[in-house]
Amino acid sequence: MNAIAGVEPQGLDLLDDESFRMVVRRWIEAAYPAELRNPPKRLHWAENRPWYFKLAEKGWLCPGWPLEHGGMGLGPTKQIVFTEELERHGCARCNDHGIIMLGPLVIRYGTEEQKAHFLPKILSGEHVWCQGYSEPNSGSDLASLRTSAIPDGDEYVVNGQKIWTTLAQDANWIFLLVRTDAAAKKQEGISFLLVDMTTPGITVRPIINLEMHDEFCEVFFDNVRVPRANLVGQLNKGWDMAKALLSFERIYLGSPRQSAYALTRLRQLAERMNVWEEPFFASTYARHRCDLEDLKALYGRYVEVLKRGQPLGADVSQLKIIQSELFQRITETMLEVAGENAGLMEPMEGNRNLSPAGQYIQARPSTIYGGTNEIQRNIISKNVLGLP
Amino acid sequence: MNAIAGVEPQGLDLLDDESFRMVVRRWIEAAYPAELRNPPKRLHWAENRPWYFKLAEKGWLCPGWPLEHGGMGLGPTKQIVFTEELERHGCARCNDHGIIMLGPLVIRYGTEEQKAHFLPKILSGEHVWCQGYSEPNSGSDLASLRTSAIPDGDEYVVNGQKIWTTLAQDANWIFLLVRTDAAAKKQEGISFLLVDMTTPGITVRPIINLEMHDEFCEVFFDNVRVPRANLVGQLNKGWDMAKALLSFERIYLGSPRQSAYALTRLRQLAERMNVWEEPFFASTYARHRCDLEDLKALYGRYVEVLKRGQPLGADVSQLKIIQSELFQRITETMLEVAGENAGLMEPMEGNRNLSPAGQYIQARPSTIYGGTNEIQRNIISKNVLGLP
Amino acid sequence: MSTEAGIAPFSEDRAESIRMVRDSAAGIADGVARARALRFSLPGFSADVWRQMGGLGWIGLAVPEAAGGSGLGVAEMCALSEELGRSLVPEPLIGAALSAALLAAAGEAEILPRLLAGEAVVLTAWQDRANTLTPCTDPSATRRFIAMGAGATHFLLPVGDQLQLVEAGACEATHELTHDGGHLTTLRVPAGRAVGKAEILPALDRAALATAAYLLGGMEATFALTLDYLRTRQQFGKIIGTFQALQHRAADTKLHIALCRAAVEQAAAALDAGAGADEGAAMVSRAKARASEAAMLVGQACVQLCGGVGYTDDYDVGLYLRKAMVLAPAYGGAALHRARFMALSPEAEDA
Amino acid sequence: MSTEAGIAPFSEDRAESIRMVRDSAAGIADGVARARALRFSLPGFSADVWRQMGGLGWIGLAVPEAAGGSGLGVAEMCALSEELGRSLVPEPLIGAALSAALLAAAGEAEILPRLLAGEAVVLTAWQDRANTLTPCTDPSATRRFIAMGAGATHFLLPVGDQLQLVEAGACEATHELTHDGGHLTTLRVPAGRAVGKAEILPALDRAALATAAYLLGGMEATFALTLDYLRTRQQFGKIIGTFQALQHRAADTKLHIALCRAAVEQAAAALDAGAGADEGAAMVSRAKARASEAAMLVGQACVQLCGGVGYTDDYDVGLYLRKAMVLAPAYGGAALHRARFMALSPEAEDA
Repeated sequence: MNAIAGVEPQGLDLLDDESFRMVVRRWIEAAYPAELRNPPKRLHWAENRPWYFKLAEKGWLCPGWPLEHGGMGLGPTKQIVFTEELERHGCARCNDHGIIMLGPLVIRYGTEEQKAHFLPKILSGEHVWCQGYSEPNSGSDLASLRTSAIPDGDEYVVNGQKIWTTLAQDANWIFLLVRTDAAAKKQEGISFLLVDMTTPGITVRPIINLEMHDEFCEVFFDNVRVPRANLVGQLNKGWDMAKALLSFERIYLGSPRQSAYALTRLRQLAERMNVWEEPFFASTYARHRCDLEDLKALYGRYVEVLKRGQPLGADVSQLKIIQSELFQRITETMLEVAGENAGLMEPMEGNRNLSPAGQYIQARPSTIYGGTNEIQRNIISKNVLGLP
Repeated sequence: MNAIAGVEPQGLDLLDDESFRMVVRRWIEAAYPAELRNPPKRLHWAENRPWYFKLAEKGWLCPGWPLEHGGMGLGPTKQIVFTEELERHGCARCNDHGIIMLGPLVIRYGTEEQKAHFLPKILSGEHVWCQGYSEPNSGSDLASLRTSAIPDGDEYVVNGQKIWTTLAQDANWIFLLVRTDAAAKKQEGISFLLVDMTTPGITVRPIINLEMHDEFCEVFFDNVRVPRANLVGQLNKGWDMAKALLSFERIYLGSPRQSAYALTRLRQLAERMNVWEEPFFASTYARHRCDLEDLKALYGRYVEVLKRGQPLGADVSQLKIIQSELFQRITETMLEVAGENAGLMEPMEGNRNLSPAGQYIQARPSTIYGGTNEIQRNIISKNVLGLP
Repeated sequence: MSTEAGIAPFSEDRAESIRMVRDSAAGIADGVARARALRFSLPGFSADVWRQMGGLGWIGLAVPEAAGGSGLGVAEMCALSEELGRSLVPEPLIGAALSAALLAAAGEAEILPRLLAGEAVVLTAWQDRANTLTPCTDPSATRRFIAMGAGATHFLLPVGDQLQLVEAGACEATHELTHDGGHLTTLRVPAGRAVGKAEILPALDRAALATAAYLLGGMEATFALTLDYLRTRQQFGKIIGTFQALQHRAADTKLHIALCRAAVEQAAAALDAGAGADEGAAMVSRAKARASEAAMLVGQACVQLCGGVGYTDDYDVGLYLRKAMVLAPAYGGAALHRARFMALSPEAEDA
Repeated sequence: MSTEAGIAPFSEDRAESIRMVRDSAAGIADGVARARALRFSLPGFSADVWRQMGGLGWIGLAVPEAAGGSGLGVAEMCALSEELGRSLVPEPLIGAALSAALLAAAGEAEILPRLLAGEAVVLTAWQDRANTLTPCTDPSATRRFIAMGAGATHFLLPVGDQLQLVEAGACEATHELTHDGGHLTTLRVPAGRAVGKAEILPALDRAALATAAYLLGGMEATFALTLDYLRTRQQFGKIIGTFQALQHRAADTKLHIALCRAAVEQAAAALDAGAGADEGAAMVSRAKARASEAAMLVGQACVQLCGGVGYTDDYDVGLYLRKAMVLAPAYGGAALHRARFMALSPEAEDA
C-alpha cells in the first residue's frame, strides 16, 4: 500500500499539518480530472459529478463532518489546509450546498431520523442540494422573505418564489427559509424546511447572467406539499439557524483565492501583451500585489480565530469587502491591458489563462452576492464601529 | 493719453472681449504689487489694502455693479474675463465680501437709503465687510441657525454666535443671517441684518487652522443693539435672499483656477524632484491634466449660462465637487513627489512655487466649505437626479 | 430627460442641425430590443437597417456634399452616434463612416456611392495589433479587431501610402464573438485594388470621437434605467434610492457623465471650427480617454446599483456594460489616449 | 478600544510581552497635550522625558542584553511605537533606536551606554537626498532630513564602510520646521571618529517598520476621535453618524487600518522569527507602503468627517494628519517601498 492509498480518514488526523498537506496534494494531483482544472465557469452537476464521486469514494467529500456521520472529522486547521489544496490545484467547486451548508445544519439541529435519512444520501450523491433563501423582493433585506409554509394536516403547503438559487436545475432537494408565522416580527416567523424538488408544484427557471451562464435560477412554489417531518430545528427559529451558517460564508467570501487567481492571470496576460514597460502598469501591478499580500495577512488572522475554535466577530465583513473589491480592481486592470481583446467571449488564442473578459465579468457580482458590500459596510459601521 | 489710462469704466463696455482682456491685463501687470503675486495664504486687510485702493481709485473695484452705483457695469462675459485676468496674474483675493456679496444684495433688495449709505463706503474702503452665516451647530444645516434678533424699540437685540467668519478680524461691518421668528419653520424665520462691528457686545476670536493661519474667526454677540433700519429686504425673508447669492458662490467654488494653479506647481515640483521618469508619475500627471482640462470644458458650459444671463441650475454643484476633489488629488500627488520635503512648513529652498505642504493643507477644506461635498452630492441626487 | 450641464459649445444654428439629426435617429434607435435580438449571430446586424441608414444619409453624414455625402460636421456625427449608443445599435456605422471619409478624401467614386447608399459595407482594416493608434501599412500583415467584419462586403486597407480596396469574399476571415453580442474579425488579405491616397489619422480621430459619443449615449441610457430602478425598488421597507450611499454613488456617476459630455462636445466643436491638427487630435484623445474610462465606471456602478438584477442578462443595464468592454479600447483606450494627449498638447508657460 | 481584527501572528508568550510594553508606555504616552505644547519649538522634545525613556529601557528595547539593551524583539518595538504614535510623542525614539542598533552591532561601548540611558541623543544621518532607501556613504555629502536633529548630542554617519560618530556641536546644522511641529535637520559634517562597522539596511528596515507602527497608532487614535465626533455631532436634527455616506466612509477608514495592522504585525513576527534577508525586507516594505498610504487616507478622511472643526488647529484630528505628512515619507514612502517589495519578492509559480 502506498502512502496515499494507505491513509484512511481515521488516520489523517494523526498526521502533522504539513504531512497532511502533502498527502492531500498528492492525491488531488493524481485523482483530479485534468480537463476540469480552473474551469472558466461554475460547473454543472453533469460535469463535476465524476469528481464528486471520486471524493465520495475516497471518503473525502465532507472534511468538516464528524467521522461518525461519514465525514473526515478534521479539525479547523486541517480543514483549511484541505481547502487550500483544492484551491491550489484549481479544483472545480462541487455542487456542495449539501456538504457545506445543509449537512452541518442537520448535524447540529436535525433529529436523529433526519440525520440518518439525509446525511448518507449527501455522501452517496443521491441528494444534490440547493439553497432557497433570497426572494425577488428580499435580497439585501433577506429577513423580509415571504414564501409561506402553511400547516395542513401532516404537511406544510408552500407558496412563493426563490431567486438566485445556485444550480437549482442540478439539484433534487432544496432547503428553504419559509415564513411560518406571518404575524411575528420579520426575523421571528421564519422556519427551515427541506423540500424534495420532484414534488408537484415546483418550477425551476434558470437565469442567464452577464457571463451568459445559467449558474442561478428562480424557483417557484405553487401549493407544494411538504411533510412536517421535513422541518429542521424549532418552528420559527429558522433565521437564527441560517444566520449561524452564514458566518462561515462570510469568511469564505473573504478568502484571497479569487484575487490571487486573478492576479496570476493578470501577470500572464501582461506578459502576453508585453506591457511591463508601460508606465502605468508596473506600479498598478505592484499595488495589486501589495493589496493581495496584505489581504492574505488579514485573512490569516481570521483563520487563526477559526483554528482556535473561537467565533468570528462582525468585523469579518471587512474581508469580504476587501477581497471582492480587489478582485474587481485586478480584473479591471486586465481589461486595460487586454486592449481590443477586452471584449472577447472566448479566451485569447484558446489559452484558458488569457480570459480577461471572463474574469472581469465574474468579478462583477462579488460585491453583490453574499450580502452586498453596501450591507457589509452598514454592518461594520453599526456593529464594529458603534455608529448609531 | 495712452490706451490704458484713456479707457474709463464707461468706455470698457464698448471694447470687444479680447481688447478688453488686453486692457485689463496690461493694467494689472503694471499696477499689481509684485510681492503679492500668488500669496501662499489668504491676505489680511493690512496686506491687501494697497491693492484694494488701487482698484478703487481706478474704478475697477466692483466689476459687476451697475455704473450708477460706482461699479464697472460689465456684462457677464466681461466680468468673467476680468476675473480670469486677475487669476491669471496671481492677484490676491481682496477682503471682497462687500464687493461680491453685500453690494449686489443691497443693490437688489436694499432701500434707497441703504444703497446711498452703504455702497459708497464699500467703494471707498471705509467699510470692510465680513459674512456671518455659519454657526457652531449650523454648518451643513445652515437653516437651523439660532443667532437671534429680538425687536426692542427701534432696535434689534442680537444674541448668539457665528463661526467660520472669513477675516472677521479685518472687518468693521458684518452681514448676518439671524432668526427673527423662532416659531416659524426653520427657513422661514430668518432675516438679513447689517451690523457695525464696533457695537458693544461683539467679540471676535480668530480660529487657527491647520495652516496655522487665522483666516477664519468666531464672532460672539452678547446683547448687541442694531438699528431696525439695518434690516435688508423683508422681515423673515433673509434665507431666500442669501440663497440667491449663494448660487454665485457655487460657480465660484467650481472655477478650475485652484486646480490649474496647483497643477502648475506640481509640474515645477516634479521637475525639481526629477520624477518624470518614475513609472507612476507620468501617468498620474497625465490623468490630473486630463481631469483639469475636462473640468475647464465643463466649467465653460456653466460660464456660458451666465453669459446668456440665465439662472444656474442645481447641477452646478457638480463643478464644486469635481474641482475640489481634483485640487485635493493634485496636492496629494505633490506630497508623494516631494518625499521627505512633504512636511516642511516653509517653501522648499525658499522658492514660493515649491510649497507642497502648503498647497496640500489648503486643499483640505475645499471639500468642506461652501457646503460640504456630501451636501453637494445630496443636492445632485435629489435636485438633479430626482432620487427620493 | 435633460442631461445637459450648462450650455454646449455650439452655435444656435449648429444646435438646431444637431437636434434634427437626433430626431432622425428616433426611427432606428428606439430601444435595445432590436440589438438584443441580433446578438451572438453573424453578421449581427440588419442589411435592411443598413440600407435605411444609407437612405437617411447617415453613412456619409460628414462626407462632403460634393462627394455624395450629407456635408454635416463632427458635432452632428457625434450626436447621431450618441443616439445610436443609447439603443446599442449594432450596425457598423462608425467603421463605415471612417471608410467613407477615406474613400471620399482619396477621390474614389465607384464603391463610395454604394457605401453611402447602404448597399455596400466597407470597413477599414487599419490595425495589426492591440493597443495602437498607428495604422498598419504592411501589405502582408494580418489585420485584426475589425468590428462586425462578418457583414462587410469590402475591406479598405492602408498599404504603403495607398489605400487598397479588397472584396470581403477574397479574404480569409475569422470572427470572434464579443460580450456585446457582436464580433471582431481577423483578416488575411490578398493584394487589393489601389483607390488613391488619404490621410488616415484625422479620419481615425473622428471615428474615435464618434465612438466616445456612442459610449456617452450608452452611459446616459444605462444611468437612466438605473435611476428608475433606484426610484422604485424597495428593501428594508424603503425605496432604495433613499439610501444615501446609493444616492452618492449615483451622484458620482452623474459627474463622470457630465465630464464626458463636456469633453466630447468640446472636441467636436473644435474639430468643426478647424482646430489645428495637434490641437484637434489632443482634444479627441482627451474625449476618448474620458469616455473609455467613464463608460466602464458608469457601467460598473449601474450594475452594482441594480444589485442581483443588474447581473442578469435579461436586464438591460448589463448590455451597456458589455458594450463598453468592447468600445472602451476601440480606436484606442484611455491610457493610450492620455499619453497621446500629453504628447500633443504643450502646457501653458508657468505663472 | 479593541482594534484587533482576528488574531495577531504572535505566540501567547510574545503577546504577553507586548502587552507589558504597551502598559509601560501609558505614563509617557498619555494623550497629545504634551506633544501639542512642544510644537514649533527647538529642540521640540523634552530632555527629562528622554531620560525617562532611557530608564524604561525603551531606547535599547531591541538592543541585545549583552550590549546593555532590553533584548526584546521587533514586535515589542512596534507595539511601543504604536503607543507613542497614539499620543504623537515627539521624542526621536525610532531614530535613536536605529543609532543604538548600529552602535551595538558595531561593538561601540562608549557612547552607546549613554544613549541607552537617555543621557545622549544620537541620531543617524544616513540620507543625502529625498526619496531614497540607500544610505549615503560619501563623507563630504550634506546629510538631510534628520528628524529632531536640533536635539541631538551626536550624529552617527555611514562613511565608506565605517560608521563615524560626530558631536552635534561640531556640525553646521540648519533646522526646518515641519507641519507636525517638529523639524528636519540638514547637516554639514566634519570628519568624525570611526566606531566600527555595521550592516545598515536591516537596521533601517526596523526603523521603517517602527515608523509604520507609529503611524498605525496615530491612525487608530485619530479614528477614535472621529468616531466620537460622529456619535455626538448633530446636523439636520440628527446625529451625523446616522448618515450612511459618513458611515461608509468610516467603514472604509476601518478597512485601511485593519490592513495596516495585519501588514505591520505580520512583518514584525516574520523579522522576529528570523525571516531571510530579502523576505524580511519585502515584508517591511509592504508594511511601510501600507502604513504610509493608509495614514494619509485615514488622516484625510478624519479631517473631512469632522468637517470645519477638523480643519482647526485646536482639534486633535488635524495633528495626526500633519504628523502623517512628515512620517509617510520617512524611511521611504509608499511608491518606493512598493517598488522594493516587487524587487525583493518573487512570485509563486503560475498555476
